[in-house]
Amino acid sequence: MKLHYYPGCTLKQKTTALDISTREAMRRLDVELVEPEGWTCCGAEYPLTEEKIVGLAAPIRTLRQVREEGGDVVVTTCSFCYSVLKRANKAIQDDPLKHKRVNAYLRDDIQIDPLTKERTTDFADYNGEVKVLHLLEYLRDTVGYPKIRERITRDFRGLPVAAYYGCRLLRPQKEMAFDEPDSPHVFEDFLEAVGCAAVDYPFKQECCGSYLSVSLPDAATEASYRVLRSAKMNGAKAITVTCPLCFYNMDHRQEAIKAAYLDFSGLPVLFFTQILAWALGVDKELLGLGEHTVPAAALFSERPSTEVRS
Amino acid sequence: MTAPLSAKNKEKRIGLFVCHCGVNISSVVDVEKVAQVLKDYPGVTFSTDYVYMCSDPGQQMIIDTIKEKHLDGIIVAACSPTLHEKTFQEAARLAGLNPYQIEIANIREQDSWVHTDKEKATKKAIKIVKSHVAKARQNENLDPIKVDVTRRALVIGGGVSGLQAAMDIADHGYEVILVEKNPSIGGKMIQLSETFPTLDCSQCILTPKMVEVSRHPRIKLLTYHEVESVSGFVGNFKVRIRKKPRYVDETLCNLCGECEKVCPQIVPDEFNQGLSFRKAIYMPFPQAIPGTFTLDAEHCLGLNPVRCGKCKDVCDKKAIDYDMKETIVEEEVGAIVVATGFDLYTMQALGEYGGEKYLDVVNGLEFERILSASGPTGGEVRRPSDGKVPKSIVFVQCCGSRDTEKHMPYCSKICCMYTAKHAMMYRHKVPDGQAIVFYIDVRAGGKSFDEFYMRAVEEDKVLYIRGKVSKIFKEGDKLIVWGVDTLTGKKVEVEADMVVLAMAMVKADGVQDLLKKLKIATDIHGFLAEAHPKLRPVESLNAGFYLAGCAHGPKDIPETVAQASAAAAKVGDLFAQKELIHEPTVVPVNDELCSGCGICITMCPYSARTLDPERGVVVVNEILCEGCGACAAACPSGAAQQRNQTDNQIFSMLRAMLRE
Amino acid sequence: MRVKLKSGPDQRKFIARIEELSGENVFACYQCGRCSAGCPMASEMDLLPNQIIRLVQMGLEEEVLRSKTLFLCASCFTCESRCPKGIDMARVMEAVRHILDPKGKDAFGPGEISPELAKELPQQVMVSIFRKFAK
Amino acid sequence: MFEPQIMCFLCKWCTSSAADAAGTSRLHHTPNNINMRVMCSSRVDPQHILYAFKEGADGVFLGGCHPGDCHYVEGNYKTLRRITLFKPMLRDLGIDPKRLRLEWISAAEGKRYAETMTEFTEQIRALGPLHLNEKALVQEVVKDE
Repeated sequence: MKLHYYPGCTLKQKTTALDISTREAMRRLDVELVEPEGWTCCGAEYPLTEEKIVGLAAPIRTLRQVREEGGDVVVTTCSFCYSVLKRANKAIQDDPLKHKRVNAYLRDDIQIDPLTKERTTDFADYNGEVKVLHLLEYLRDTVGYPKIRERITRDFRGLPVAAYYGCRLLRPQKEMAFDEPDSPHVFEDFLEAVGCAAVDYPFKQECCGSYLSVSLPDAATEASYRVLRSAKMNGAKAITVTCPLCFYNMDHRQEAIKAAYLDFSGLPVLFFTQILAWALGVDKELLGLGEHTVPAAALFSERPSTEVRS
Repeated sequence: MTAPLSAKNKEKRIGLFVCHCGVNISSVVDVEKVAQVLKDYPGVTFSTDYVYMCSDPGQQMIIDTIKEKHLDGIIVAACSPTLHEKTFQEAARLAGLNPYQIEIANIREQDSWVHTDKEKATKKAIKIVKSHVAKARQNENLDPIKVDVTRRALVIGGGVSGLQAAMDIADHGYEVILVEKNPSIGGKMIQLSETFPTLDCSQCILTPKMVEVSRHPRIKLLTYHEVESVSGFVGNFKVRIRKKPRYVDETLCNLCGECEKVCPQIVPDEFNQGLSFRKAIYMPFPQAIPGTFTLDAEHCLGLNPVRCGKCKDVCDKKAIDYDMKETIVEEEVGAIVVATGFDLYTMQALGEYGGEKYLDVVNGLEFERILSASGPTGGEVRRPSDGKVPKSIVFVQCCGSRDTEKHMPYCSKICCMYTAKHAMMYRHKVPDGQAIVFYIDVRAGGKSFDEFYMRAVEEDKVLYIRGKVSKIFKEGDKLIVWGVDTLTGKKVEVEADMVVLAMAMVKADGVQDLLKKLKIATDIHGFLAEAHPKLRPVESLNAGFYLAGCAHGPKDIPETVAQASAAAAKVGDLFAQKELIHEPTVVPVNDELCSGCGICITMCPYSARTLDPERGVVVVNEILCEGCGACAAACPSGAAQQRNQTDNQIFSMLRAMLRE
Repeated sequence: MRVKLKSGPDQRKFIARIEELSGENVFACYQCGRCSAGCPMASEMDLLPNQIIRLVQMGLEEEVLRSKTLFLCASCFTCESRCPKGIDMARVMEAVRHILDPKGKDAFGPGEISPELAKELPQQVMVSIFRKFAK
Repeated sequence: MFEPQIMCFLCKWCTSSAADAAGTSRLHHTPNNINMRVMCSSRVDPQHILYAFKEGADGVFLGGCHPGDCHYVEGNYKTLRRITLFKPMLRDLGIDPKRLRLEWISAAEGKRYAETMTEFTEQIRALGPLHLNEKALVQEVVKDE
């Protein structure tokens, strides 16, 4: 079956590993991912003031394109994209003023016919018809973890992995939470379904430093260190993320972390889709493991170490 | 629809009195205009306005005018009828006018207080008053129906509030039936260690009361019983009470305890909040009343000698009977005191504090058990996970309270004080331990409360940090607490051995089913609603029901006891009356119009209406009729008409309100 | 230093503007401090989040606008998820930054990223920080 | 602006108490409603509602206790059944059933009462005047006035 998929800008440039592994994994689950024609960057940050309505135009334009192509669901993997798309969609549904103004901005936009590539400018108002789902949500509710368990061809043999939710996946709780907001388990359930042992640790929802990585690198280093340390202390052999920025802060920053905190000895950072893809039998070469700063390839071995599921 | 208009025969002389209520009404509603406009309205003989109608001069004016102008109906346009209807009815009675000729037009709560536009509010007031004139023109003189009172009371709940209420009512000289769902009376108070602000031992002060209640000649104690249903009305309730099988004959059990020794089933002990274990056959605590073992069928291997039967075998007294069945007890009472208590909000609701995950994060009641000499640790402060003496304890206040967003918006009132007590007790028992309290505000408004709190701070060196905790998690065998001190503006982190969460007080588990059976009103949090928040704090809106203790809202022990005594006094008031008055605004049947179709019989929830087979018409038991009017609305012929709210009166009111 | 509390139209306008932009009732805050207690960046801040909202309540515009805190907020919404009064502190922060915008230069602009670093950074981090901290 | 007339039948135990509570808390709302206190929402006969429309009401509101909370055991269920059956009849008579609204508002919900009043007024304002008193579709029911 076909499913609309919004990769977002980072996945096309710097973090292709997330994009490739997502596609490969979903193909094994009989889902063909389709990108909406002419999608653009979502803006990365949902505008938090009532007056920055123009920031909603980009995500809404993409969602409208999904609707024009007959899609009623769009999935994303990047937490930032997910947050912006879902919140913008909700704003259009709930706030008549935003609905009116964003649709007014976009009315004269250019529409591209997917078949003929013909361009038109006649648009019906977008009313929030498309449902925005995170891939984890889609795997849980639509595919179903039992089905994933059936399709698995490789066994992680209970590799202890920490699930990292970060900031945007479930917050703000009022709008975003698709799981128990203060004690979530959707990510852990996913890890268990693919044969890993989910590690419970208290920092799974703490911030990694986010965009302060650029303006205040030391603060981001410390924030990422705290998360990694907590995961490691609780026995994790790897940490999984959904977001390219979390990945950057935790993976690319590990040299800096090791330099600043001598007790820290490193922890591989994985995308959840890499784990899924490998478990479903995707070739290791297709997981984009070359993008990792902290070597992670050893975790994907046909005969994983001595870890045995208890 | 076509009921005869008895009042039509002779035009009434109606007086209108418009109240300013100081400026409460007159600042928004032009009261003079209202009185002026209504002067010429059909039926109105006299119309005036006055600054306070409810004042003595105001009432005297009404009395004098009724006499002078020979009024046979009056309208008082003032506040809600729930406040002063009785006042003005009494004034009318003094003037020789039937109290049912009084109409209250509510132009304060439902007009001047909710509107700002003077012109519109005045117009609305005029419409409201006119409708009452239209109704008053057709009001009849009515006499109250008199009913006998059953002078026995039912008290539901055997905690301190129920015990106090039962004792006081019994001491007034009336019989009391005290129903408790648990195997023993004592409630939550028996689980507490010491009580603030005096630090006297909770068990030591409660057990004498328990014994006294159990020995009182006028109190019938029904433990392990639950109220099944209540019917009837104030003064004349019929109650069905379900006796749960205890499987132990309490008159035979001599507390030898042999059964407990042989029982193979181990169950978390409710009395110790699950911090220790009991057997399936058990006595809740040593001072339990009645003093008998109880067999918990849910955890027993099967009440079957073939499967186990060990306890039965060792019982010399032959007190154990596996074939005991549920039975129903029926009682007649005149008043019901509801003292069903409270529960603590579940720690599961606050995932960020880890109460469900970490054994050493406990709630206030669990910590009471840890402090208590009769508790699982014999009164030594030891933490549940490994039995070590904690060297630092963090106390977090307002856990689930004062949170409008996800939890309870109200203040649970007692947590500030019991937290101070907890911290103080801990410092007494572990002198080298550190006690840290995170608070938002310390509310110590009771007698000697602030002194107690200051004692914790000054003498026991409890560190109070003003700020709420964001997160608690475990690292090694320490609990890391992330808080803030808003006074210095510093984010703080504490490594604690144990954390005590002052969880919000919420309605008792499962109490809503009982309250539904009683048909008594609650607030949105499930606490019992009082008849008036200031002036009738211990009565329910539903006549004959009285409230005591935390079932009504968070309270400390002295307040609970005071409220229980007040409720008992109110029951005494009721029982001191020779007879009760039943409202005469019931729905009788006009024999000439009734076809005997019986539709109204199916409508009546009180079985007040029956068909007279000989005459083929419906007859009404006016004592049973509560006057809801459902039958009147359903009657196809108009034979059922509610007294002083007939269909014609409603139509006239609608016309007066809407026509002009 | 003693702060003089004023209640003139300027103060009221500032508070009203914050409430209008953020869509939050700043007076709902009763200063429990839970936002600060959970804030991952609190240790870097000159004013804690609860102090920012307190200063807004008091109408002390200048003190709020010169705080470094505004550019330390990572919009991680931990405060939002903890606030017992349902205030989204991240929105209040953004509202203050919004007011600040026309008054000065970028708090963090594209000029501050070297070409080498730009090659390495994921796109989303640059887009998001400019959205937050640049004019 | 069109100022509709809203006729409200409020049960004494819940919604009328909520209206009093709204007053005590000074929760301002639109002044278009006029309240009649009845003992129970089940006292209201559909004929009363029709009569209200006929006499000039643009909207009719019925307020009772929440399901399970009725002071008279189950009066509100009777009301619910009646109103559900009555709405299609209203449509047949040419009255938009949206002009009749039934809500459960408990004595504790003063705020909801005030909000509901304003909301219902706006809703009726949007529907426009009914003018049934001019059209006189309903027969006179009180003959001797």
